[in-house]
Amino acid sequence: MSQAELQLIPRALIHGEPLLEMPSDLYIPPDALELVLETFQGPLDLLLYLIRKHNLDVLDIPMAQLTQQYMTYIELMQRNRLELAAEYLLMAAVLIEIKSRMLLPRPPKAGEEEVEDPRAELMRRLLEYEQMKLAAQRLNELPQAGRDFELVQVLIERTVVERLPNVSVDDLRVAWLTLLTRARVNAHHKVRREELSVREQMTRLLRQLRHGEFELFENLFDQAGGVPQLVVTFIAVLELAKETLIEITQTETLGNIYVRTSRLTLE
Amino acid sequence: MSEQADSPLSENQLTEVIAEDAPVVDVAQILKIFEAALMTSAEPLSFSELKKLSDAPLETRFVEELLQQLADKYADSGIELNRVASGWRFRARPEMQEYIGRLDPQKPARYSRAVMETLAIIAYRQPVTRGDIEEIRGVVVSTQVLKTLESRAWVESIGTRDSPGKPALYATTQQLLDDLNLRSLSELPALAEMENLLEPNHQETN
Amino acid sequence: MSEQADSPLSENQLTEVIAEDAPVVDVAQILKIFEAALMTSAEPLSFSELKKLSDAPLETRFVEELLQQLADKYADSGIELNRVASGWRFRARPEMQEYIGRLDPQKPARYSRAVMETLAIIAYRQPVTRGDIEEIRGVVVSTQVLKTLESRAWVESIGTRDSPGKPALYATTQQLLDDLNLRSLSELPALAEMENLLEPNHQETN
Repeated sequence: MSQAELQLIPRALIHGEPLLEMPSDLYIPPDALELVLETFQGPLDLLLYLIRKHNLDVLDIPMAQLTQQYMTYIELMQRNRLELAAEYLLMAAVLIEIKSRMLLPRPPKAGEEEVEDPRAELMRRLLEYEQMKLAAQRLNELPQAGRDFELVQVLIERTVVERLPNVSVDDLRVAWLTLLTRARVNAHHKVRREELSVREQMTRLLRQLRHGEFELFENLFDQAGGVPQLVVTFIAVLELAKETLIEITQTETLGNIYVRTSRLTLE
Repeated sequence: MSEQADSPLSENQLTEVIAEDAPVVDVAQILKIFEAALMTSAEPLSFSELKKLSDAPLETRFVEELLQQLADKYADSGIELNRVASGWRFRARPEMQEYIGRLDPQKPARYSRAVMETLAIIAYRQPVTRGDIEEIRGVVVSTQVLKTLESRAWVESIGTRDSPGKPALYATTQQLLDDLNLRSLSELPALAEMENLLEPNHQETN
Repeated sequence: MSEQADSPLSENQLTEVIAEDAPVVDVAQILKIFEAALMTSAEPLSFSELKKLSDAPLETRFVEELLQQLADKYADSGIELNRVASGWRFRARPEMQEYIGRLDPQKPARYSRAVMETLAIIAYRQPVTRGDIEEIRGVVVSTQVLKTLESRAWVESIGTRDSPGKPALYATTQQLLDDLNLRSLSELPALAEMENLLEPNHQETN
């Protein structure tokens, strides 16, 4: 038995017997047949097996013999109700077609025209497949990382610093300018000029009122900030009231004014 | 670096350590095996694991001597053999970190335009809801964008607006000012000035 | 093992290679850095990555000399320095596998013939479509087979063929070459000559 043939044959135990070779009478126990079907990679693989096993010449395949052997397998598999891939049946049709074409009398040679051997395409495919099959075997024999050798991987302790993007004031400026540009294009987005410190105060006030309780109006103001600061804070309070973010209440005339966030859901 | 050439324990010295009837240990070979195993293992190797690497039984004392020899071999190299709680392992010497760190493919990270624009809107228009941001940007603001800014502690929700759905109100934090090296929001570029930076649409920017 | 102690290129010899006005390279130090970097890196390191490890600019020829010196240092150890498709890396010598394997009794997967034949066709006939592979193998190629190869990062889709259905074109990756310890596709085993395949088994090899 040739080396190539050995590799084709499943290394399996059937009823305790190693299945090394197809029995010549082609009797195969049904469960072995299933294994055989799994072992062959398809009709080309099965055909190659038959050709190599019976020392047939790939270049001059005796079609009758090969077709008959192939059909025996197919019938066996079908009789055992093994699910046969469509490719196997298609190949059977191809073989029978080639065989019948070879039986037909060849038309008399018209001039120099050569009549192509009906087997040529099959031969080409068988050889191409066999070439790749052998290549796959050799590829699999190459030492593989993780299977046949290990890669060196020495520990390195890194002080893990998650690199967060740096943002500069300029980045903010650019972002805002982009927004402005777009706002001009889409005229309905009004981007108003606004004194930023009012916004800052609004945020500060909301934070201060976060607890949800009433706060004395006067307490919202930072006296030390000077008059401009007081004005800005006052505008911020009005702005918050306008946006209904705060409630301002006074129970009696000239009484204390209280401010709280308007039914703010606190987190 | 010359120790391993000049002063390994001789085979005689070492083989004495093991039981007399045990197979003779090929010290050079077992050192190579230890070296390869320690270099490729993801975890430190314990004495019992190291012993499995030898066909002949090894005593712990002998394994320890072999490891010491291996450690000496690497005394003057970029890596070192350490004993840790669960066994022995190689690691890069800490002073190598500085150089090896350069290989990190990490590029200076950048935030997406969506993140930067959202941050700008929150900074200049705070307190704002997601709806406000979406109105200004003209597109939906993804949760991811806000999460990015919140996880950086640059913005936070400071309450909710009393309108349907109780949308959260976002504002910037002290952290943002610190990171931008500003004392107050008023030090941000003034919007009015910025508008002047923009050429009116119809004008040519020669 | 004594080469590195006795016959390294002297520093003078080596520094000659680099530009005259460049900072003087501390050869012993750079060797340690290369060693640590190559041993800790999960991927092979390219020349350009290795150059980044040095403060002084290094010429490729010089880097190559340093790597040769490093390879020599490990000539008689359990590991070896290899050049593969994507750069340089250390691996345990294959003959160590027998021992190292004892530490992890889980045997790595061997791929089925379907997987290996598909890989061979992609490797030797690339770029190929799934249809091309099916044509050669004579059977349908399951998605699972291609997924297996793709998840191992051995093959990847590199585009589509401009034919009906725009089928994906598959090719092998550098990772495959690295994993097989090869530098280029040309180092793959040569294909069996078709003529040899043609020879019928007339001569019996009893």
